[in-house]
Amino acid sequence: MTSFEIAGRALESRLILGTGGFRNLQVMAEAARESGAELATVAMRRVDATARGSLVEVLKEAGLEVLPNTAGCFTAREAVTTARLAREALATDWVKLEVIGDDRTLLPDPAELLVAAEGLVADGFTVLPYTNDDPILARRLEDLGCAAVMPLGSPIGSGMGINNAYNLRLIVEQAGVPVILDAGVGTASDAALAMEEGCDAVLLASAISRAADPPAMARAMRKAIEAGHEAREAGRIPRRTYARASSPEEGMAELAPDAT
Amino acid sequence: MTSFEIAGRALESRLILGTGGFRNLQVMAEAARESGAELATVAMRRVDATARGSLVEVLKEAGLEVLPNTAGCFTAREAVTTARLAREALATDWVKLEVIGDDRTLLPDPAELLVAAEGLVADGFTVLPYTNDDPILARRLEDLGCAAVMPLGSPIGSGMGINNAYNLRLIVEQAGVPVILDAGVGTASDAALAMEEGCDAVLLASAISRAADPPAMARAMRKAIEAGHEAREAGRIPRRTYARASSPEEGMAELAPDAT
Amino acid sequence: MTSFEIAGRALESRLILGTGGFRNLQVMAEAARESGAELATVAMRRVDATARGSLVEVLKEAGLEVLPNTAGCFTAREAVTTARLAREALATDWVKLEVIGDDRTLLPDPAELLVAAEGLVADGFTVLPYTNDDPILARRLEDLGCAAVMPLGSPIGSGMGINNAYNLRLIVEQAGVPVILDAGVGTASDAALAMEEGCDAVLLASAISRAADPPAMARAMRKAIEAGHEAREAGRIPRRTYARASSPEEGMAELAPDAT
Amino acid sequence: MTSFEIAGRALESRLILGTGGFRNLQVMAEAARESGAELATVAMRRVDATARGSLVEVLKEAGLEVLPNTAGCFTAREAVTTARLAREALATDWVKLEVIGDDRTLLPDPAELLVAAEGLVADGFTVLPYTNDDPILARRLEDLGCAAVMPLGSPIGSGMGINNAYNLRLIVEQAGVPVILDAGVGTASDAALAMEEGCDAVLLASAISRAADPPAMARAMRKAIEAGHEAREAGRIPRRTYARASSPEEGMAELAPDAT
Amino acid sequence: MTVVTLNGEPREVGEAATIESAVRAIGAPDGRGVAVALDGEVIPRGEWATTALREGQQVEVLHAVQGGS
Amino acid sequence: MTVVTLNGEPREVGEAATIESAVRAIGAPDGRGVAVALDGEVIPRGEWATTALREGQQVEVLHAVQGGS
Amino acid sequence: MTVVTLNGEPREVGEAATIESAVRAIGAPDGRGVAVALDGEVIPRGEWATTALREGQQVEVLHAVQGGS
Amino acid sequence: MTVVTLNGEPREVGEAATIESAVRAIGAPDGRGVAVALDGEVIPRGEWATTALREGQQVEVLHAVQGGS
Repeated sequence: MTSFEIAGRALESRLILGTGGFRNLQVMAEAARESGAELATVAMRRVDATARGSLVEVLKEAGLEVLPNTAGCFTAREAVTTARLAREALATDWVKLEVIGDDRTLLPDPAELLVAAEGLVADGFTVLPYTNDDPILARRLEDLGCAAVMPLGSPIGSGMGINNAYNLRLIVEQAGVPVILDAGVGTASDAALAMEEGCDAVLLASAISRAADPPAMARAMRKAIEAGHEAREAGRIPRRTYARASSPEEGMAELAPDAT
Repeated sequence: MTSFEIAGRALESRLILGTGGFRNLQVMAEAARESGAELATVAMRRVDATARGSLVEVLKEAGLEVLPNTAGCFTAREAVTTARLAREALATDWVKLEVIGDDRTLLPDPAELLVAAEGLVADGFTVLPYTNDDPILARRLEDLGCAAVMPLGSPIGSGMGINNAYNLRLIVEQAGVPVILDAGVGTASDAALAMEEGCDAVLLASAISRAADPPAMARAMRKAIEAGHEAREAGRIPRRTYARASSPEEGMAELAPDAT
Repeated sequence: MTSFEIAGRALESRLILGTGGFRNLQVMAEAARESGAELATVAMRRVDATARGSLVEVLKEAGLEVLPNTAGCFTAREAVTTARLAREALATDWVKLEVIGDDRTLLPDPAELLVAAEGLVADGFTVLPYTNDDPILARRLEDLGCAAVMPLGSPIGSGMGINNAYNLRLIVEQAGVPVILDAGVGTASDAALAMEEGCDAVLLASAISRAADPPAMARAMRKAIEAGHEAREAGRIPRRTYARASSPEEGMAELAPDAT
Repeated sequence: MTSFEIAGRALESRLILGTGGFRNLQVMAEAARESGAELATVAMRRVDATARGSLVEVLKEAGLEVLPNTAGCFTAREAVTTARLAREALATDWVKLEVIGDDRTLLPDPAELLVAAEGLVADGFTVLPYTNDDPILARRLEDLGCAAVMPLGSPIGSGMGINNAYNLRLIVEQAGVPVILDAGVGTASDAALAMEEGCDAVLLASAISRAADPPAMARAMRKAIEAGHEAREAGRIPRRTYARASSPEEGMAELAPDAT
Repeated sequence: MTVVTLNGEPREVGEAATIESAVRAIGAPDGRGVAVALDGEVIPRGEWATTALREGQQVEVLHAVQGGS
Repeated sequence: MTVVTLNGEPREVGEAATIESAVRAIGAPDGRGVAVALDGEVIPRGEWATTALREGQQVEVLHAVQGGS
Repeated sequence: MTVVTLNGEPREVGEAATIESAVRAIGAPDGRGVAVALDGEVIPRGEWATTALREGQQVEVLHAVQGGS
Repeated sequence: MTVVTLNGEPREVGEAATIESAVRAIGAPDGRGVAVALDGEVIPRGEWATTALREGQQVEVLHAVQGGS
């Protein structure tokens, strides 16, 4: 599958893996391998003496680089500080920016998101913002210098799929940076649809990590994303109101003579 | 991908190829190879001295067996005779049964379909009927001894996808024979969805043959069908009304001291 | 609202009431009045010495005529006999024909339905068949001489609304007799949509009788059916992919001079 | 129909009329009467010596009060100044706030909208903001002191209806002020659905003004809005996966003795 | 004595029993709004009085009830 | 001379014409992958040589083509 | 002479021109239902008569029209 | 003794305590993959050893964990 670029960096895989929700690191590693992902998002939390997590190493062994996120932040200030801490801890200036506005829906806060994005871009970060499906907000984020836009299909972990394909189409139409569907995917056809609508990639966390069999779902998602992308490239047939015969009308035999 | 059986015959590929609509035999052969299909449907028409078609040979070289259909038949009698001619000409007692009720929608005629199915089963055929998405009709066809049921997603060549996923689910729930989605698929996510809903296979003609790049679409469809089937096996996450955080709430840092 | 005709009989109300599911006859009568319906379907059951039902009288007082149905019949023979018994008992040769194929979905059995319709038409009945949403079956029923066709939106009592608006449109397009949506309506917008799609009337039972407040729901449904019908007559605006300003672009003031 | 309140003012009609798009003032007046609306939005534009518009008078005669909007404004500053001019010209401190972010979709600009809303509330206006369907933005607007929130169903004049009913439900669930669906309605069932989802009112411009017969569509919309509201109050039946018989199973006759 | 199945229940009726008497017996004296099937065949009201019941016959006496969509 | 309808076209065939000769005439010499219906009835290949054509009969000679879903 | 921009058009007005005269000039004699912005700032009606126009100023005279959703 | 808030818990540290000692104390000896915020400001690793902790300061020591979409 043809690669795409974020901030000048080529990526072969159009599946970005979220690490939340996996039973354990081993299942995560197995799913990561099956997914073919090159990037995996991680959250920043307090060091806990008891639990020594070798998360980053495990991902590295599986061939994935970490993409720190600001999950759990409700203000621009928290998000900016979290991004800076991640840069210190993980030696990367890429950040998946999340600024949440609501505990129950985990939907992004548009105003705080814009403030955080502006601050982080000014501070030299490569910013990938998690946004709602508002085409205007997506353009503002791009105008501020974000390296990609990551609209949701539906709330994080809801598995509802893409609630508003129309808005997603508008975002894709106008975007000058990669569009990565983030959040809401429940199953393979959701991911394929996102790619058919023109997304450059899909970020998947719960859909894989909380599936009954995460590695198997990772494999399915990888194929679905490739299928959706290749189907878009292959040029689908148009939707038609009526049928179109795929069998020749000429050469039809007359098999009921007396019936005529 | 695990195989499935029709009338005791194991099939590795869950994609069945329709041969209608391809520009030429070479493009068809290339798409057939990319699709991984083992079966390809063919229609029966008058021998035309001018055009010597090596269709069957081309399919054989590509590793596909022919599955004759009764495309173009509007009565049970025409369909039964066409099936018998196909048996003579192609030395197979398998038939994809089509009895059309309407020129514009090419929707099946339920009454004629039942008569034809009964007659062909009695005559020793392995009958795969193209049916609408009526769960009752599907069960009647199974009760008559059909080897599979092939409900439509939407009219042939319309590319509308699956218009009534609810009926498709009912058909799958109750079926004791394989369910093969037939007609209506427009793009990869449609095929993936059919498999996620529990279909055993998908038959694709126009969606591949009339795509801008048929071999590329065949590849995409193959992946989509595998993805949908594997996603069903992997156990998707449930749909939820609200969000479910995929990041730990404990261990969140306090990064705005003065703000507290 | 303009009236419509079934078998030469003019009806002012486009709402037909099903009597099943009401708590008691008084609530039914109140809902019947609010609905404005002129026809109410009734089922035929064994006389029960204990319960003397004045159902027909109650409906008469509320100004409704009875339309007997064949609810509960699974074969053409049962349905035909039930219709004849209803003709004897209620002195009407109109019948709402139901032949069910499945206990769980209560979906119609297409083959038995055709046999019963043919028999009843031959016997001089005015036949209104409850059918699935298959356009071919609907045409066959019309061809047999049925006075209307009554496609479902979704299974009886399911409240899912119209699962396949495309099929409903096809039925309306081709029909030479009134199309009455039967079964599946859950709320007012479902009924309005049915009329917008071109149905001549809607039959409502559970949606009203099992609502928390049946008379209030009857009033809502009456308005919804009128609204949908009138909206179709009034000529809706087309769907557009982009916005269309409803404010004049000329005459816009320049209110940020320095900003220019 | 029970009334509702905006900023302490009771309104009997749940239909608010937009005045854009009418062929002429007479058609507008007729539609206004049929709609039963009490409020009509108007735009502020340059006085044009040639065309002396008696718009306000015509609306007054039809019994409607004007609700000035800020249609056409792309910045908070333009919108605030326009609102102040409207207050001067029309002696009302109510304003329907629109700050557009895009010419093609006319979608609102969330950041400018928040700035404008804050300024106008501080300046003593009763602010009714046109917003996208983002629940977070809707809450922010309410937190700033807006008297209602007016989420879109789909872009202005597109007639696509409600693209994301899920978001609309979230907005209704959380709102402490009236929710008025604004923009996107194409036909009666769209308006009924908005009310069923819990909106307090619907604003309609193009759907009425650009219909083939605006007064007839106004009547239909009035009924649809009442129907949707009353249906919500009446308590609809739940959606069920399978059918629920509305006819008694006991008392069924045995009409095919020999068949047993 | 003659035993018939009346609305699904075995019932003893007199030697001279007719459909009319059966209908009376089931509690629909006037028979208004009622119809009868004898062994699956509809018997017009006009023939109730003259249609005798024979051993083992199935009599169904029906009327309209709330039900059906 | 005998005139039959061969794949929809009137065609003169010799007195001794059989299905086999008709199939040859239509351009399917070996007849591989071909089937024949005579007046709507399928004629097994084994009977082609011995099945004579009579005036006015309808002969359909079919084979597989691209088509159908 | 003073030149101002009146509703987007350059317009010569007298030395003593005020907003009031400008509003009159534009054809809204009584000024009912009209509002005025001078260089982007709203001028209350009470100040129209006493607000002189200076060279190059932008005067916007608005009223309500059909429009907007 | 000095009391600071270390990852949300009050903690007594020595007079000469620095961020480096705090990080050690929390169980991240080498400090690889770890970052520190002091009263909400990020402290680069290079300054850990030289940044003393004062009474009542808030020290947050973070690292990457599974989480987030």
